[in-house]
Amino acid sequence: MSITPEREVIPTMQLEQVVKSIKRGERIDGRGLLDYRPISVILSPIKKAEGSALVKLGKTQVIAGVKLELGAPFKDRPNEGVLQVHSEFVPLASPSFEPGPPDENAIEVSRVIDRSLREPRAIKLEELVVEPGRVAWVVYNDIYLIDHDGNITDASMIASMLALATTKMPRLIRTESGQYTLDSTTRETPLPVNLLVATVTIGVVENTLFVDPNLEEEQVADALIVLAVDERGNICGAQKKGEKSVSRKILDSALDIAVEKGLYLVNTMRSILNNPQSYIKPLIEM
Amino acid sequence: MSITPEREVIPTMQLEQVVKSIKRGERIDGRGLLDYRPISVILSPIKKAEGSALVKLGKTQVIAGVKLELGAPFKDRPNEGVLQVHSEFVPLASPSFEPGPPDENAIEVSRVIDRSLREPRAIKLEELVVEPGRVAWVVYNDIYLIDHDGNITDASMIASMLALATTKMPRLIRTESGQYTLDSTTRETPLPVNLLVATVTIGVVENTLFVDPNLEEEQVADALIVLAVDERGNICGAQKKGEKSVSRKILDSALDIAVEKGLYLVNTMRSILNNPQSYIKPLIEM
Amino acid sequence: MSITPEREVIPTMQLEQVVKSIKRGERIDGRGLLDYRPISVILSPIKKAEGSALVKLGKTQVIAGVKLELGAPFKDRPNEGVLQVHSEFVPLASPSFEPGPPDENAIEVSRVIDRSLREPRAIKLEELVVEPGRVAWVVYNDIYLIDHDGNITDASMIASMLALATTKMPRLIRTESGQYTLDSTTRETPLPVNLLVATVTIGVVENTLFVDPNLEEEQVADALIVLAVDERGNICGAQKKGEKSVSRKILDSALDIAVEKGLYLVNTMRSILNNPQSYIKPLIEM
Amino acid sequence: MTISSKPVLISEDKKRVDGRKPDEMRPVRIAVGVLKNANGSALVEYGDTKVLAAVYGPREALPKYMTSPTRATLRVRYHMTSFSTSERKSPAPSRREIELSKVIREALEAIVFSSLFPRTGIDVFIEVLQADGGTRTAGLTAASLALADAGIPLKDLAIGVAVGKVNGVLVLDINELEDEYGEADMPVGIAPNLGEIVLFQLNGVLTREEVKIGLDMAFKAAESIYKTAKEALYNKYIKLVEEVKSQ
Amino acid sequence: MTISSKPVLISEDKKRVDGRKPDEMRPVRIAVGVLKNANGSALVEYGDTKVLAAVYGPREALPKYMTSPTRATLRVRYHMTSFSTSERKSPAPSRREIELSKVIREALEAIVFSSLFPRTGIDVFIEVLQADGGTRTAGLTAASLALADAGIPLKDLAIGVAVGKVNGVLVLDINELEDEYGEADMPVGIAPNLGEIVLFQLNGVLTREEVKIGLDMAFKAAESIYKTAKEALYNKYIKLVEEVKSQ
Amino acid sequence: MTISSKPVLISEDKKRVDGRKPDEMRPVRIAVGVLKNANGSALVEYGDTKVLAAVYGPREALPKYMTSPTRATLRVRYHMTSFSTSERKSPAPSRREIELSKVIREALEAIVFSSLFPRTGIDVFIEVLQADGGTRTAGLTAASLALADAGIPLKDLAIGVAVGKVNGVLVLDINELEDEYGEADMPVGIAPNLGEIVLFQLNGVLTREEVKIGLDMAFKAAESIYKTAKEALYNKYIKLVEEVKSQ
Repeated sequence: MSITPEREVIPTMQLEQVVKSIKRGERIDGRGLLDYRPISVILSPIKKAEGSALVKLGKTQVIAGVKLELGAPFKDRPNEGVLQVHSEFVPLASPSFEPGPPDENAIEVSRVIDRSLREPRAIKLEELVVEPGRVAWVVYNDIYLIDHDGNITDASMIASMLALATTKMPRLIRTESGQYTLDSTTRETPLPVNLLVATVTIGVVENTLFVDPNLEEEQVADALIVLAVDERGNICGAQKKGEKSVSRKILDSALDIAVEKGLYLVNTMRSILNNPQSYIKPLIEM
Repeated sequence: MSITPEREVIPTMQLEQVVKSIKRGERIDGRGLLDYRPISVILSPIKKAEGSALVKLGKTQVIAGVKLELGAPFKDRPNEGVLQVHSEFVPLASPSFEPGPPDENAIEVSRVIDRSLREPRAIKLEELVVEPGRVAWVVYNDIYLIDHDGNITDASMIASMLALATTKMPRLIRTESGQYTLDSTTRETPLPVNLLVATVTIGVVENTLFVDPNLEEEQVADALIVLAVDERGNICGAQKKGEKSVSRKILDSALDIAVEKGLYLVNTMRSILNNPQSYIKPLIEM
Repeated sequence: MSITPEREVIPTMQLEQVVKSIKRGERIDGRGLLDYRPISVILSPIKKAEGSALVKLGKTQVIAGVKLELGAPFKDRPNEGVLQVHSEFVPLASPSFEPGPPDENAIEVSRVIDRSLREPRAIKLEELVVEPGRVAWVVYNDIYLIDHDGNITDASMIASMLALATTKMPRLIRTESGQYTLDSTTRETPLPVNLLVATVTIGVVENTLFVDPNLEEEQVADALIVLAVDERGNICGAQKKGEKSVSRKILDSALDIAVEKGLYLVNTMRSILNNPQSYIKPLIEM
Repeated sequence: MTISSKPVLISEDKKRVDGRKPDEMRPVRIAVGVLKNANGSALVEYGDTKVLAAVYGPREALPKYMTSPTRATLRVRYHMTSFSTSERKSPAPSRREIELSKVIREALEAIVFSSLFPRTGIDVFIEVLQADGGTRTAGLTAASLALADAGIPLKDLAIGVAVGKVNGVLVLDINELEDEYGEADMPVGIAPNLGEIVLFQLNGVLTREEVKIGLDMAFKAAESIYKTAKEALYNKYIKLVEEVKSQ
Repeated sequence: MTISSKPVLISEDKKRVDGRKPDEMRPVRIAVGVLKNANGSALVEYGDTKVLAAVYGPREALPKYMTSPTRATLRVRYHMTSFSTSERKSPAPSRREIELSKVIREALEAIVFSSLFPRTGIDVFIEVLQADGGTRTAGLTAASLALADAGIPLKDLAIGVAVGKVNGVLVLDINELEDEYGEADMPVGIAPNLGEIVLFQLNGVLTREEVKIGLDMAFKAAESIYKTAKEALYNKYIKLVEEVKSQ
Repeated sequence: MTISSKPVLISEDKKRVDGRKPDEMRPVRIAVGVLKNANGSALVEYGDTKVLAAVYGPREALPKYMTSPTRATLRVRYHMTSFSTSERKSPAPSRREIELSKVIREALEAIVFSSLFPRTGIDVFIEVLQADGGTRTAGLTAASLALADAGIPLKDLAIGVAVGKVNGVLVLDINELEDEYGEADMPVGIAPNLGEIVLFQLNGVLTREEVKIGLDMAFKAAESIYKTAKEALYNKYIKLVEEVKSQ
């Protein structure tokens, strides 16, 4: 059951300031309407995972980890590996999060990311079957939000995409009795990735559109439009969020913005992946 | 844990009226003490289910759906198919229902119906084994109450019985490797039914007995006696409900009433099943 | 999540009395600091279990039951049987217990007992594998606290140890098709036990140490130190409990006390096990 | 579990699997006041079926549930210990336990003067220590005795007893084997002084007449269990008096 | 389940698997006021997709959740009956159902004048009786009609309709087979009078232009469903008037 | 997982699997104030074990749990991320996590001046990012630093360190391999200035003397970790001062 959430109580003066800034086209943190916050990345911070990435989008921090296991393929997809996306909004990330199983917001984020990866076939799942109908690779993409300053979806998508694209698969061993196991100490071939995908979250305040809302901007937005864009510029996922409607005109503009900013994010990821060594660094700099 | 329920708050005047009516032998809706409300039926409203029935007993509405799957027989019943009865009191059926897993009332209804079907062997479970101890048909009888105006049990039992008796089994396919699957697009042989069973719910107000209580009558009843009767007139299930005791004399009378009204309900079902085409009609009449 | 528990409200006067008694070295129930309460035992009260024991430690009552099943060994222990320890604080045992799954206190007790049995290899798990990696005995040691008057851990450990040491295994049957079943009507060889283990729970009030705290003493204790001791006098488990710290000196003293009292408890158990017939008696004496 | 073929439940000389006559109870043993913490408690054995019940209250109800301004709220839990059954039972409440908790609660509602204690809660916790048929009926007996032991005013005790049908014969107080292979199990809860029925279920097929004969058997047996129950209450009372005297 | 190879979804003469043209809806049938207890209710069928919605409220909110001093709190549950799908669905809410409950709630927030009923709760319960594609869109339509039937002031109805892409062709109101084997499913919720979008999702890959064309198709279809919906409301009103007259 | 035979944990020249001497810690790295939202936070690494802790509070406690009129209520959650372990861990809390949350909470109760903040809640959330042995001890260190970072008055920091026994040798700060194949793991939580023990567990078999020697090792190591911890707190303070100056 979905219940109208209680509003965070923010002094109205401050809220008004946020709205005014957006309408003026100059946001409270100084950005233009179509500017993303700075993106900072650490690749492979979790060596126990087959792939991982820590992404800071402004002050929002997300860690994505990829674990690989062997399992059964889905019944209706006997010739494919399995992709599982989970998002956890752990209570250390925000004063408004409580311990417990994922709520509707965390489930929505993970399902939007799941679809945006699955539909454009970002991962070559067809290469991840071991024995059709019986054994396949299971790709767990687990997303932990650790600091929430708005736009969880885009940060989670970047972290997921980078973690997946840097995942190295362990060696698959076939025993004499025909069973399969993984040698989890090894990291061999890369996980087969078809293409890169980004989500672009667009806030709407009256008739003004802006990308990458921070926490305060999310709180004043009439609606958020999340659009997933693949590296070919196609729309490969969409989710309108928020309690107000949007006009047809707004949605058309959002589609145009999404393609532009989606390709910007894809390029940002591409340049990181072309030079991964620069992004492998300790979590704690002494 | 079972907790004394909070009472619905009904104006006392109205409650007294209901009690007086019963004692006078003429009920608030004009029925006699041993009259059932009108029963209206739509057979097979849910084509995706192997069997289904919508039953209106007065204003109480119940849909039962039967789904067939393959599974393992119970360990202690290696030579039988599996019958599973579930009842859901979804919140759209009553202002007093909350979303969530079935509560004690829903569980009680499904268990009473389960026993009343199982004990007289209403379904020939012994014909539903595919490979003893390994593969059997699993018969899910799922009951959704959609409008609650009293006497859920009897309405659910009629809907279940009609859904089961009109269930058509899909074709069973044995693959070369000895596995079994179902071709769910087919509907072939009828589910083997031994006999028809009805439950008769009898309300007790002081020393007056009456059948098929509506919602208000349930609220004033001292106790409810549910008796299952098979088409041979045997008692094949019983459950006393409610917070007051009943005398030996009352229970003896209830047994006599149950046999009479049980056969009435069985005959009603029989006549529907003898002429099923008249009961297959759209949910929405335009 | 662990939450600071609400304190039981006990009149302060009474609490002070308990503290004073301990400091004086003469406890409210007349015991010396290093005296256990009387231990009374009924062996095998539950014939349906392969082993069982009811233990009264003062007024604290615990029943442990041992059930044996066949199952799969743990993946990383293919050559061993499986030991499962569960502790239930059912609400009939104390006004402060609520129905529901085990809380952190019940889980802590079962995990302390589990480790204290597992680490010194009290049960010869290596003799409980049937087919390495595939089939093994599963030993369920289920502990039901039925009356709580303090020191649940030690009472539970004695009951568990006695139940395990008197467990008789049913006959294992290998069918022609290579499957295994148990003939649960039989009780044949004893469960292989290596050695006896006791836990010793030591209360700390300021600088005074005392063993076997009753309920009131637990409520005033700064900390409880639980030490498991095997029959060789080794420390095979430890758990500091409570919201205050303990000094190094206190902990050293506790270790010395634990070895002495642990061997006392082991000897008590040994003498019961040497003469089991005297402890097999009805639960209700008429 | 090995699958055995159906055993002979009634021998040629009309004896049951455990040697009893059809209308014979298993040995009934009852002890009252067996727990320190509970306000009232009872341990009831019908043969190898052993059930413990404890009562807390009337007490201030926890904020988790509502109280009524006109009566005490009963909370009843029927629960089986994991070692009570042949196959280990998961400690999580099963659908069967949820149903039986309700059925036993409603039986107890009929005997407790709950209007005497408005805004309070009375909690009844039943733990089946060993299950050999008739756990709900022994549990009901134990629960009503625990209520009596807690000093809660009752209209009557509630005595549980099951009647079964095995190999075509109506029998009293069926055990697990008779339950598993028999044709019917009819648990009845009786308030013997009031002559009223507080619990009534049927799992199986009986004719209308068999139900009535079975009820006669249950009423008769309830009288005898009631005697044992009163003795147990009396014994505890005597013990208390002696304790007071000896102080 | 037998694995079939991908079927031909668009025939050579541009017909779909069920014979429809690309921009053709399945038959839409709507009935309002079908339940006694609910304050408002509606049954909506898009072809073989059948969805029932009920509304309770504005009513005093249960203590379990917070109310707001400035508005009504909406609680929305989208739920599938266990027999609605090809493979039996577990009755426990799936992650999909949790997401769709949120998406439909947000769509309804946009049309309900919730500020008129501070401190109350408005509950919307949707049960999918049979699922053949488009359950969330039919569910949205049913929910907004149930709200209207309950007399709750609305800015507009919310009409749901899905546009899909199958064998490279954009099609209206896809059924399950088209959803399973097609390239995209784009559910849209439209407030036809306001000309606004209240629900928008995309599951699949489309070009930017295809999205825009698909939206055009959805807006056009919403107009036609809206007409059917208004007729259903009118029919119930007429019936009520007749009932009043006949009394 | 492939089953390997037990590895040699102590080489002939007394070196451990990772080259350390028996009484040598892995590299300890600590950063404080790493999160924006939390009132206090710390990231602690013992070798490849990486643990993040955040503190919220003292804050108004949620209605879900009781507060005390005399003290702050501590809520502590120790949780492992699903990718922190060799085999993926289910995100649902395990029995082990429930126990460790309690053990760490009790350790923190001993150092927090909770009576200064009656009727409030102090929440401590620990996420294990990578587990290579010693997660509860690193977690305790991180939690006490996050409390300090949140400005909550403490009697002392709580420093966690585990002593193990491998191949018969007592060793400091065991890693996962040593834990899995060693004879004992003894996690200790120490308040270095008070000289007190706030956490103490033993998983394994040791003689009474070995426990005492192990405690000596733990106390010594705690001193050294304490130094690193204080530096991390100081570094953050310096940074803050610089930030203020530069404004």
